[in-house]
Amino acid sequence: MFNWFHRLGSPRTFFAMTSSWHPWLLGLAACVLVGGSVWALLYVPPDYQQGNSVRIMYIHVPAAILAQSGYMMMAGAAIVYLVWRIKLADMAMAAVAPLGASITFLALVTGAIWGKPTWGTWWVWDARLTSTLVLFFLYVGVMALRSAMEGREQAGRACAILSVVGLVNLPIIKYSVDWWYTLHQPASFKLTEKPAMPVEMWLPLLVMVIGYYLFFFTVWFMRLRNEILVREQHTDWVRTWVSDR
Amino acid sequence: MSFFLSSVARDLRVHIRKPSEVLNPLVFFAVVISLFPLGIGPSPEQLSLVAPGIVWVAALLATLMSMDLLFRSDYEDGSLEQVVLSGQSLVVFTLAKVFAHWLIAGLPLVVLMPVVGLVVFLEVDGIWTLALSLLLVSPTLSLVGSIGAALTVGLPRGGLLVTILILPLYVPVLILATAMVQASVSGSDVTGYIYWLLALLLLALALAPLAAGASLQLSVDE
Amino acid sequence: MSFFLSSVARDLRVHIRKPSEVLNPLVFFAVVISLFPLGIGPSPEQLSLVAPGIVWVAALLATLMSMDLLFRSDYEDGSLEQVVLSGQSLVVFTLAKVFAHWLIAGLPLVVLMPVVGLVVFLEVDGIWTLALSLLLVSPTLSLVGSIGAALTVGLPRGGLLVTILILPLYVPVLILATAMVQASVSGSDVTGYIYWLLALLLLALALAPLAAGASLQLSVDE
Amino acid sequence: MLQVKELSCTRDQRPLFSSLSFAVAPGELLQVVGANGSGKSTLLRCLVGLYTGFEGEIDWQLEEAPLYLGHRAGVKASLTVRENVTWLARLRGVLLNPDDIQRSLSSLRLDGYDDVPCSRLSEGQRKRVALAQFLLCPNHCWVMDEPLSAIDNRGLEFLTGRMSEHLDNGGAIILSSHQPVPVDRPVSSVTLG
Amino acid sequence: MLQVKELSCTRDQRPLFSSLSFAVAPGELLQVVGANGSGKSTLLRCLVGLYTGFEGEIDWQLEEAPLYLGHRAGVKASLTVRENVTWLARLRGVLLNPDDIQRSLSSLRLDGYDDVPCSRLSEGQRKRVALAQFLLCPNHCWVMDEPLSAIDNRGLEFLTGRMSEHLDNGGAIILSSHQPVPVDRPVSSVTLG
Ligand code: HEM
Ligand SMILES: Nc1ncnc2c1ncn2[C@@H]1O[C@H](COP(=O)(O)OP(=O)(O)OP(=O)(O)O)[C@@H](O)[C@H]1O
Ligand SMILES: Nc1ncnc2c1ncn2[C@@H]1O[C@H](COP(=O)(O)OP(=O)(O)OP(=O)(O)O)[C@@H](O)[C@H]1O
Ligand SMILES: [Mg+2]
Ligand SMILES: [Mg+2]
Repeated sequence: MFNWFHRLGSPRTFFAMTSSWHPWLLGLAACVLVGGSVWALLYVPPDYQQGNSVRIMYIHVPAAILAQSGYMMMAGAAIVYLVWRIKLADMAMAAVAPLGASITFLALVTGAIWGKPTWGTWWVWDARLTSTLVLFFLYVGVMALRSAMEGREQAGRACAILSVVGLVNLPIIKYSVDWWYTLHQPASFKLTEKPAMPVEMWLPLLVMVIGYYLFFFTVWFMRLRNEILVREQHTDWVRTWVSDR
Repeated sequence: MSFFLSSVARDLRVHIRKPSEVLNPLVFFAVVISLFPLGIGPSPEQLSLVAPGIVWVAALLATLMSMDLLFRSDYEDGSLEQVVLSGQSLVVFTLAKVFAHWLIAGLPLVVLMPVVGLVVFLEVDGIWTLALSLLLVSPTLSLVGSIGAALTVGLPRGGLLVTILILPLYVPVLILATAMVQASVSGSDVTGYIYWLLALLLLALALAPLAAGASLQLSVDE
Repeated sequence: MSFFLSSVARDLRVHIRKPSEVLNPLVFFAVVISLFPLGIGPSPEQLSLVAPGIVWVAALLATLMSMDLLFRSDYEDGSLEQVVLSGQSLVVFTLAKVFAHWLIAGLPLVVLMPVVGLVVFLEVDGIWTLALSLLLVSPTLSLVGSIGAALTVGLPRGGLLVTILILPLYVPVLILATAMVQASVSGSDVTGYIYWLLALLLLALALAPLAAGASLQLSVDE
Repeated sequence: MLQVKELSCTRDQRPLFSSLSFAVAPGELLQVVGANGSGKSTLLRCLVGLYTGFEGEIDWQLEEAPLYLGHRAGVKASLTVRENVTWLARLRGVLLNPDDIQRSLSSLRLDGYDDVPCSRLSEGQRKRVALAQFLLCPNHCWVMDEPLSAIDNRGLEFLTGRMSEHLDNGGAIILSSHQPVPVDRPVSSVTLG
Repeated sequence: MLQVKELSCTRDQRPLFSSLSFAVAPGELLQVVGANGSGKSTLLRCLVGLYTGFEGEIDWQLEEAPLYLGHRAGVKASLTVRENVTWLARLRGVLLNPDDIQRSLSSLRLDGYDDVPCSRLSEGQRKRVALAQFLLCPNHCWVMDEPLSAIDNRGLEFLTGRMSEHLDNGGAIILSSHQPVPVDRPVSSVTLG
């Protein structure tokens, strides 16, 4: 079992084993996303309060959920890398950081766009918003560190340490921000915890969330393969792979 | 233990040789704080409303700014290599450096605090709580900051990067500490906050030197 | 002129080699600004009161932090000696370095400003004036900052010292600029302020490179 | 004392050395020679454990870590000569008494500089401060990267004298140098590049 | 080319040299010798004008400032080899064409490193980058502080060859070095300390 794990951990084996995956992944993600979007944009009835602006939810909520999952993936890869020194984990980490940051940024932007019609302002210092912003800064920190250390063999391990430290801190941040918000000011705007949505609203949302996950995974996967090629560009197997194409 | 003590002594010597080392974070703190009345307008009511926040942010920045160079000179002149080779624990080394740094840059801030508080029109209760919270928090700040300093030690321009890496991690401390001051100004009980801040301090004490030590080990590997 | 251009090109190369060089002051700016609401509290009214102050202090700090290292690496690796010996004008050299630094670290701040303004609840009028005033002021900040960077270039830990030396010099700029924003929010005419800021910029352009150049000359004499 | 087997190292896609095997016995001086950029410093750093980007096996038959002097001397500019020496010894767990320090400083011709901060020393004087640890800490193996550069002729004589003594006492020395090392002991060498 | 009269210098209450007088004529190589800390670097810095804490008279009969290489090489770590060389020449008002650069880099055995940032070079390679300016900028006088340290033997041969050429063309060289400089021209020397 461990042997198999280790073999998969070799970038070359991984690359060879997965070379036929991505058309399938891409196709599946596209189907679910397009299907979900069509459903959400055309068939879901407008909200009685918010009207059509509620449809931003189908972009915003999955993005916000993925923003956090992305960090988990990054930190997970970081732990694997720190403990077992599997190079592939470092590449996975490098591949997921910009993606996670983009998704977080998307959540921030769509949230802000949604905020304008519903709250009348682009931004409030609400607990959830703030912790998403901090999450974004954490991603940016990891990326900034990697970019600053570019070309050093230790970049990966340094980023891994930082990601893990961030992971320890993330729940504390979330908790304290929640507390901060409730301490300072009665909630004038509230992101309801679990809105009592009708089924015809949350089912397409679920589809969209699944679609986002598939999409995220697919892009991550392609970036990972790309990263493998870049890092191993001077090895023989990459040279022959390139010349075979 | 003797390695800890001799490291602390060495660092204190390095710092104290230049009195400006001790004074700079203080002056930085004071200057940043005194810029605010200029930027905001001097009305006392407004100022005292925002005072704890401003004081806190200035303290975070002062810590980080002076933190940035914690390991830098040891890296550049090769002392760090020697420590790594000597087989002494990097965790102890980090602890010693952070402790010396805190004595030099953290503690004076705590002492300066009441004065600064008066200047920005905090009420007198608030000031003592402010000093107490700073006393509890500033070691945490130094400990967490040392991770950033260790991660960026080999990079040509660490300063800004450290800030970017570490400030987001300071969020919980900032929130708890300002909440504590506000609670004390409004007359509530602050014991809960004290426990919280202590818990954070212990967490930082346990984990930060590990992370910083591992990063230092990385930095000499070239 | 060709020396000016080649110096600018060299510096841009040094900076741009790492994209993080360009982004770091921006991220620093954003991180510092978002700390304030955490410290002060989220209420839009309070925040918009202190917003110009916060934005300004963050901009000053971002400039100064990145400024500190303006001449440092040239001093440490001996490039500065070579410039002094080559007989090229140190004033031109300073101008070139400041210009490159401003392109990399100052200009992006001006561009980021409107977004940041929204986040801390400045009114829309205020935001444009803020961006305009920052556009006028940021070269002045860089020029004046270069004096501090040049004075401290030979010292082991310049960072904080630069801040302390230079922040007081920034006071007039800060006062004028916030007054300008306040005036525009309250609907008054801001032309007068614009002239004033331009005058300060010209003054800095004329004097700062002279002072910085002279300090650089001193720093290699050892 | 040291067994190296099949050591290979590649930096930036440039192979530096490959399948390098050698051994160092007590009383032996091994000189690493090679052109600039051939990987001498890298090899020494691999040996002491400061660079881990290699393949192969390095086997020290020693309890303590060897003493190492690299291109960066490990001398802190803002501390005085005496403070630097004391600290370097302290790191190795050696507590010096003032007389020892005095003696070794004067044999390195640094007497009178005890309380001068190292930032005010000349290039060669700073190197001498770094070399003091070899005189002061008992250790079986010395790993030295160009120990003789920046040192004047009398200093060189003194140093090689101490090296011979160290070898006689059963110690080993691994060093890199562009010039021949004038010790009156047999010198084995590894050539890179 | 250079006339020095009654030069004296004291640092930290330590007299380094006093009433030093010498002259350097075209085609002459002057070697400054002395123990570590005797003031060689200080003297060279006085000569080129980088240190002004001296008394006496230094009279250059030249229009241009001499080329100088000190203990700090003036090589920027984050720029590539080619960028560094181009900039160093640019400073002297020399615009290089790529072929010249290529040629001098390969004679310094740095070919293949043109686009490598200098932070990834070895000690000796970095020194070679700093030495490139002497090959590329026409100048009557070279002032070099230990130009031969960290350079390997082939590099040393090459350098001394170029020095001889420079002297033949009527240039002058003032350098400090602990080892003898193997040029086949008469070498005059100033001894300090
Ligand atoms: C920049 C602004 C915003 C940010 C950063 C943000 C962030 C988030 C985050 C982090 C979540 C949690 C996702 C999860 O369950 O893990 C979320 C969920 C949600 N947000 Fe936003 N949000 C923003 C603006 C808005 C606005 C303006 C609205 C609508 C009025 C909104 C409505 C929702 C809803 C309905 C959910 C799903 C709640 C749930 O199922 O738990 N958000 N958002
Ligand atoms: N920055 C400085 N400040 C004060 N004194 C200095 C400084 N640099 C050197 N000195 C002192 O001046 C003297 C001469 O130093 P210098 O660097 O000129 O010696 P050197 O002959 O070049 O020696 P080396 O062979 O070691 O390079 C030394 O005694 C040193 O202590
Ligand atoms: N930090 C680094 N990152 C990447 N490559 C490096 C680094 N340091 C050195 N190298 C490369 O490794 C090779 C060997 O360098 P090393 O310093 O070991 O050479 P050396 O034999 O000690 O040379 P010298 O005689 O000049 O000191 C060089 O080609 C250099 O370009
Ligand atoms: Mg070397
Ligand atoms: Mg010298």
